Amino acid sequence: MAEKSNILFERPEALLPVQNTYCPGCAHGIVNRLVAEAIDALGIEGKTIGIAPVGCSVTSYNFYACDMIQAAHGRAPAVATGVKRVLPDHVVFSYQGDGDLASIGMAETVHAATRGEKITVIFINNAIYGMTGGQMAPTSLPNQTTQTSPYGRDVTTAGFPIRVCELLSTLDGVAYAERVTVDTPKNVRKAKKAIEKAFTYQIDGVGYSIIEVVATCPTNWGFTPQGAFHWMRDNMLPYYPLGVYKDVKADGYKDIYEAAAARAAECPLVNKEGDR
Amino acid sequence: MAEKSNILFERPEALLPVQNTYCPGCAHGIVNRLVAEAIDALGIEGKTIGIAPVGCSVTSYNFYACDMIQAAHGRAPAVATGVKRVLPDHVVFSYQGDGDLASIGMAETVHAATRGEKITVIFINNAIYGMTGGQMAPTSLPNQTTQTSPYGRDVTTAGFPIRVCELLSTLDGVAYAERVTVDTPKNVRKAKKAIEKAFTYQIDGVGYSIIEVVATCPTNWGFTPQGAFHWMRDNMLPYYPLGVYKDVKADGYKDIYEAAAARAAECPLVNKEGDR
Amino acid sequence: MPKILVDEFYCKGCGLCVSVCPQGIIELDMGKITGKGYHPARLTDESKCTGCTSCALMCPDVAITVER
Amino acid sequence: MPKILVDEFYCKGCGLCVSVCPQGIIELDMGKITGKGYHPARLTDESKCTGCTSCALMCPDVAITVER
Amino acid sequence: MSEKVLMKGNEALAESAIRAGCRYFFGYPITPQTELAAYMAKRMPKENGVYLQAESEVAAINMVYGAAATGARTMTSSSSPGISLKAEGISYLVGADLPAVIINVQRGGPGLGGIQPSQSDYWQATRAMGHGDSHLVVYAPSTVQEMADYVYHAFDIADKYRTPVMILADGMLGQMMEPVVLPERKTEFIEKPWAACGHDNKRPHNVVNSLYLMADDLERLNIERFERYAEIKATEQRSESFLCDDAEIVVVAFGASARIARTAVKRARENGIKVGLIRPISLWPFPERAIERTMDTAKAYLSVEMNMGQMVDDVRLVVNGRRPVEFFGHTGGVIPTPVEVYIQIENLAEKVGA
Amino acid sequence: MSEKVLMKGNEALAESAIRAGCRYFFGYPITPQTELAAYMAKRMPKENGVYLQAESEVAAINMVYGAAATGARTMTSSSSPGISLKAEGISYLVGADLPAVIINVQRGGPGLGGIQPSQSDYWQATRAMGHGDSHLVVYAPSTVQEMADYVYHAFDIADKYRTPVMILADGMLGQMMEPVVLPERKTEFIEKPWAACGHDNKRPHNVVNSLYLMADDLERLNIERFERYAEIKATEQRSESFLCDDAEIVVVAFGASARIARTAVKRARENGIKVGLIRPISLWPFPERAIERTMDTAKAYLSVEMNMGQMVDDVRLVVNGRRPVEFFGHTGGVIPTPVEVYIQIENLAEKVGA
Amino acid sequence: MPKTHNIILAGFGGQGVLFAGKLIATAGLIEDRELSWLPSYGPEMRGGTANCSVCLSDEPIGSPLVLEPDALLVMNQPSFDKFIETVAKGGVVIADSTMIPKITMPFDVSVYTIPATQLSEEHDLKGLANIIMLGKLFKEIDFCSAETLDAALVKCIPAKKQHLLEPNRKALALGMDY
Amino acid sequence: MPKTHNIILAGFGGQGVLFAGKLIATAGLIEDRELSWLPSYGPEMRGGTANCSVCLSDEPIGSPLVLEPDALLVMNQPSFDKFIETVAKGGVVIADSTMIPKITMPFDVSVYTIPATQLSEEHDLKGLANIIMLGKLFKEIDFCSAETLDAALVKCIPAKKQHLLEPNRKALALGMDY
Ligand SMILES: Cc1ncc(C[n+]2csc(CCOP(=O)(O)OP(=O)(O)O)c2C)c(N)n1
Ligand SMILES: Cc1ncc(C[n+]2csc(CCOP(=O)(O)OP(=O)(O)O)c2C)c(N)n1
Ligand code: SF4
Ligand code: SF4
Ligand code: SF4
Ligand code: SF4
Ligand code: SF4
Ligand code: SF4
Ligand SMILES: [Mg+2]
Ligand SMILES: [Mg+2]
Repeated sequence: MAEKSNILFERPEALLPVQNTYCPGCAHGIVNRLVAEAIDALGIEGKTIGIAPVGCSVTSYNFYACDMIQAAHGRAPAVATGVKRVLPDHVVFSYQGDGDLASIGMAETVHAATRGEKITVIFINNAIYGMTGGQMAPTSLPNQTTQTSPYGRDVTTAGFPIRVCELLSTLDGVAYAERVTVDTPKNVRKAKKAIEKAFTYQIDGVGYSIIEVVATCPTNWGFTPQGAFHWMRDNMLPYYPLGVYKDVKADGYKDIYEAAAARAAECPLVNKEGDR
Repeated sequence: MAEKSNILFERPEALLPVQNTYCPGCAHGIVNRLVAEAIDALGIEGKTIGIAPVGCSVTSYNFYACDMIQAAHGRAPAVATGVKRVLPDHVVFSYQGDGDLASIGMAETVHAATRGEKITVIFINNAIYGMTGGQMAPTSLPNQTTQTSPYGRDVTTAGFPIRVCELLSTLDGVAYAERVTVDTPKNVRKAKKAIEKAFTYQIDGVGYSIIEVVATCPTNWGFTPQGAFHWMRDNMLPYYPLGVYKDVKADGYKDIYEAAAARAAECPLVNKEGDR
Repeated sequence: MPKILVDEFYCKGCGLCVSVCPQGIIELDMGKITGKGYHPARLTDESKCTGCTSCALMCPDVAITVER
Repeated sequence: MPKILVDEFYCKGCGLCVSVCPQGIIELDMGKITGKGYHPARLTDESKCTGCTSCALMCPDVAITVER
Repeated sequence: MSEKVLMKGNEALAESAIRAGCRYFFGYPITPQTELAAYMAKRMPKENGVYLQAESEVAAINMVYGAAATGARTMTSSSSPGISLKAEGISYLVGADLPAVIINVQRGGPGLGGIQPSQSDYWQATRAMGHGDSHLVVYAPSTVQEMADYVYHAFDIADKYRTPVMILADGMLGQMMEPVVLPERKTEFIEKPWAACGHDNKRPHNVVNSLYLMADDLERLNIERFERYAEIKATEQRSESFLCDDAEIVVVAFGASARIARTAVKRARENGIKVGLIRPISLWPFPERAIERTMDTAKAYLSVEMNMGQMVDDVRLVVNGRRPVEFFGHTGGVIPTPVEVYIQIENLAEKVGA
Repeated sequence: MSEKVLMKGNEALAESAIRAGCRYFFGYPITPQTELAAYMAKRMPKENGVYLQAESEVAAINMVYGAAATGARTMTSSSSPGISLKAEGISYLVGADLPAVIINVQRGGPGLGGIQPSQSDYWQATRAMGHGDSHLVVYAPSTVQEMADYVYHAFDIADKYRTPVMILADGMLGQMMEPVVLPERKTEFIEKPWAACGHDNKRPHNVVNSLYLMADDLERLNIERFERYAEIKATEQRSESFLCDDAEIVVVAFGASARIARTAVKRARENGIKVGLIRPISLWPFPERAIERTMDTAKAYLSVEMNMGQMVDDVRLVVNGRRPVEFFGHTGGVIPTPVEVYIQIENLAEKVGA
Repeated sequence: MPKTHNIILAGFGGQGVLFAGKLIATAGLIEDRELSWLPSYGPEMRGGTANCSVCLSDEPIGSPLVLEPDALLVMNQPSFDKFIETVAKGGVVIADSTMIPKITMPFDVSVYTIPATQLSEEHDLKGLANIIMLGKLFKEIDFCSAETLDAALVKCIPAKKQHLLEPNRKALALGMDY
Repeated sequence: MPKTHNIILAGFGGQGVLFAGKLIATAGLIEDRELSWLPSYGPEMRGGTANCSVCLSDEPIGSPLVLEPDALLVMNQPSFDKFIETVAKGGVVIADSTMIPKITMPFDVSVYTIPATQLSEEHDLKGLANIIMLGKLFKEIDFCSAETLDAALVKCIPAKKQHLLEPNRKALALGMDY
């Protein structure tokens, strides 16, 4: 991206000049932009393929300038795997909502992670099913009122929310898992860094990377955009603490393979030389 | 169960007087018996419903004396949920292989666990797809040779095994998760205790319980029954350490609800009174 | 002099830029309705803009360009 | 006196009981073939059985009864 | 009798299911059936029933399988892509002879397709809802009143024949409001001695299962099930005939498209064309007898559908070459207009001299 | 030309797919197709290709979707219950116009059913492999040689028409060994300018998608696709006619059951009955023309299938009442015997005076 | 004498056109007529447009989808542009002139403009522009009796929002009297 | 003169009947005949029985599933009991008498017994009872030329197991000469 010296901030080139279809003030728009900025920053638009499964961001195949594939609800990690196995030198990301990633797509999520697929997952945790009009998500908070938890999420019947970063961090294939948010310019900058780092880990073959973005759905939560960020800060952040949940490089390993081997040091078969 | 004074050990009544269909020396047979013994010990045969999904133990619906439901591959936790929601005062267990529970059924597994369904899952980790003739399982070890990893499981393409107890223990719905094995009389006794405890937690409404049994498949591993236990001890136990991974009561809580509330103490919505 | 340009084609009048501008110099233009029916953001006092890009960082519709 | 009874209807001759019996008093009866084609287990020295139930605990086919 | 109320089709399905004794609903959100689940979420807790949002359609249908196996009245609901995901589970329900009710509020396909009304899952519903030799009873309501009536009836049929029953609706019927008189609460239910609900030490253990490793056993079972299917075909065909007594042109249309066809038929009658409408209500069993009865006067048939031509096969199979059978339809969520259908009728009438 | 080798049908499918240029296989174990995956697991690493055991059939078909979207030749394989799980994914392939090959080595159903050979997924394959207005090209080989030939051909057809293609085999064909001459390695492939494989800053971005929120757009696309289907129907019907020139009784059978029917037909000919066999190889498009050509001599048709009667509908739709069409079959994994089929032929001949 | 009405109500999501449509349908229910109400649905919630079709008749209703409305209640420019050409000859259009700057008047259609949104703000009836519009529509096409319309209002306002009844009545009157 | 053979080979899993069948099929391949080989499949691996059907012919083979074998090679009692009644008139049965204590002799069928398992143990050919049986079958029904049979053996024994070739030849000879 050619940077003009008098421009401090402009639309990233990896976003096409089209209006997005998100509601006013929806965090999806911010995160879409951050992904595009990362693509620009790394200069990888021509070799990036994005996967847009069903959810409010489904039409993002129209927004990104890189090649895009629309995927079935929950199956983005499988689709991304198919793509990456054909094009191991390309960059593949999926951009998934909480319903998509953590409910219907849980098996695909866990397995892409444990396989250590060299893909980057951008995970928008807005504690709701946005696109279908505000049903309970796997990440909806206890007592949260939604269309399908009209009396507040009752954990005794609807169960507990899933903390995705915590869950996936137990898997050997995960190189990098961080939870961020985008409620302030400062946090937006942090989120951007995390996304760029995730792409870099993919490019360097370190392993699977996921960035969970604690986000908002003003429309279905029934708040203004500002009010939504408020509610999110008050209620979601205590439940979904921000931070790095796994970073194999920070842990001192080259990649997931080194880290996993160290964890399984006691197993003779794992450490059998020659067969690998 | 009427115990005759001169009998030190006999077939549990919850096992019907039929031959099981397992290969000679297969650990499935031992674990089937332990489940039946637990049912006898707790006197719950009449109000127990077992779920047998696809896998070598599929025909166990013929072995158990309690009511049984055969389930689709991987879907036992969903079927168990359906049953338990209708019959909350009954005892529901599923008996699942590693392919069933941790591969195709991963979404159902994670979600039944996070919902805190009051069911007991008996999970046979034999590092292979037994019934279909020895394909790689989600728990097959790195470098393990199987029909579909003929050159040894290559973690760079087939990914890493999943440690199920570790994974599920991150979820609030899990009351009790323990990994046991059945390679020696002593371990068999421990396994039996664990299974009984899991049923008790269910009956007491503490939450979801899972007992992972590190097991063998002499036929598809290509060992004698004794040799299989050897290989298992040498290679699987270092990878899948035995022990209790979660026990909310041992952690000092009455049930999963108390434990989860404590974990989310900082979230105002969670601690909102009155709505629950 | 730094300043921002709001592209009304993109702007949905969500007001996030308004609330994060440390200078308090953005407002929604209630006198205007865009094609999609929104009141777009506008800079009220160009002279005060520091070019901090806070507004642009928060804009979900990528409607803001910040220039020096 | 403790002893075990092996029900040949169930026994598949896997030999797990043989290898765990601390008294070493179980063997597979090579002279016999069950209906399913297995050599069933049998107690070789009733007098040595301690009734420890180790064999029964390991039997996957629930073929063993231990009596006192 | 209850009073007439104004309700969305999706809500009428939900309320009527509850009145039919359904206390266990397992679903997963999808447009255009979300109101059904939302309604259940509100009402079930008040009925001491269970509304559970499953993790997926696959999980939902298997929860239904579990609940049905205990003998409870249970239901799930989805729309086209979600129904495809239930295919294996539905086949299991059939294989294990379990009663349950499945709602498909169809939308345009294939793939993610669109969310506008469609009837393009006709073949799937009537012939291949999953693998194996299997069928379900399929009802196609065409008013909100029928949404209520047939979901209610579906539970009885499911129990009686031990079969899953599908309500094949569409986005239009699901979303629209009409006045509806809701059925009375059902209080008496059939016994289910086969249910796996805990034997309480009072009977041998029950097993719910669809696995038969011996081919002969499986064949025997399938043949027995097809005997039940034969009985269903004999006794459960449902349809409405409108102006068919002297009809030379017989329009065949179901569900939403039947409403449009009806307007067109009326208009054509006003213009002197002898045209009638057969509206299949049971799509499986297909109302062969109703069509057969029109054969005396009919010179041609016209199947009107919101798809690329599916039910027309069933019409052809009944007519079996005795008369021409034509098709008119729209796909992808486009709703045919009465005028379009009228033109088709007029053209066909001209062609066959009716 | 390659030499004749002895191979299982499942292995021939695998080897021939590799020779057709397939380098991306995604599957999940299920009897009776496990040898296919095992073969791929052995061979793919040596071909620099990918064998990946997916976490489920659902994941496998979506991996295929991803690989196909990049323009690669890719395949998945399963058996009946596993195919049902792929229904949504296959509908997405259709909706996004993606070429791919899907193998169904059928077993008895419904539900878990059995593992013996069956043809009871005919309807699913030909009419409703998922929701929406959709079709796939379906081939039914009946020898191990044809397993090799048609999977090879399938990749070309898939690429040419941008459609998924299914090989509908069964446990018998998958498990049996026969001599087979394997096809040459394919070296030239069609261009795929639509593929999402990274635009390399050389073209506008490509999008692979099946979502069309505007009903008109979706309808337009479906109609375009059905125009392609019309072309496929016109040019891709495949079948084998055996002793049909003067046949008064025409047996119609595909795949494994066609082998048995052939023996019965030969025997009946020896006994002086003028009987022939039409063996549909393309099940969709159904070889209507081949059947039409027998109409001059035929007095009756007999559909022989390993199910409760499915293809017989397609025979009836072609024959359209002009001649009687009967059905004989076994289900649940039971394989009909030549003698049984012979008796059916004899009876039918007597009935219609052939 | 009751007659058939095929009405479209259209505007932005949030303007309350679906609710206004439901009031008409409820009026039909109270008068025991044949009726249908069909919303547009889909991702419209996201700031897009929303509309519904309402039919009242004395015969069973065929297609509930109104393609040639004999009445159009319209509250924004995009909807006006989309539907104005579909109005049947002799039809009636009620347009919110606050929200629709560019109003065209097709031949053979009566277009009534009313600054409903502005009126609602002026009369402290924020959010009730839809009801003002409905009042105007009622005045022009008389789709039910006045008592019925009031009864419909009572029926459609949920029990715990009964304090909104009076403002709604005021809004209705405002539209009727405009 | 070549003739048609429809053979069933049956025994316990692990006795090698599928391999013996494959040898016959390979012989057919070498002699360029029409042939098929079809195993029973399923959860038989678990200690159950295994069998396969092999057809050799000069015409395309219809059903590869042999229902009335003209030759039966059988290595355990359950399989003997299951298949003996299906053997065609004039058919040949080779039965391993070590494994099949109860042998019946139907009318019009030639039953040859051979203690193959015992022979294999006595001659240090453990695990090759199946090949001994095959030798006997070859002697009785002559399904290919002797050179072909040897060539089939060479072809079917994998490269890295060539040390097994000689023992196999010995086993074959043992059966042929019994
Ligand atoms: C198989 C299937 N089931 C359900 C749907 C309907 N559906 C579309 S998006 C969605 C969930 C959206 O929620 P989320 O993934 O959290 O994304 P968000 O809209 O909140 O960003 C659902 C259930 C579908 N398209 N396909
Ligand atoms: C949908 C579906 N896919 C695949 C299969 C085939 N299948 C049967 S059992 C099984 C796996 C068995 O492995 P596991 O769960 O580990 O149980 P084990 O036999 O090892 O005890 C598979 C893949 C099936 N029956 N259904
Ligand atoms: S519905 Fe919610 S998540 Fe979706 S675009 Fe609107 S605000 Fe964003
Ligand atoms: S195949 Fe393996 S797991 Fe299955 S019964 Fe045999 S030994 Fe046990
Ligand atoms: S943040 Fe962007 S969209 Fe929102 S008001 Fe400001 S410029 Fe407009
Ligand atoms: S750049 Fe900074 S100071 Fe300038 S308008 Fe934006 S937020 Fe305000
Ligand atoms: S452990 Fe049981 S089955 Fe095995 S040999 Fe001993 S008695 Fe027989
Ligand atoms: S009870 Fe103990 S001592 Fe007796 S046979 Fe069994 S293992 Fe041996
Ligand atoms: Mg969400
Ligand atoms: Mg296993």
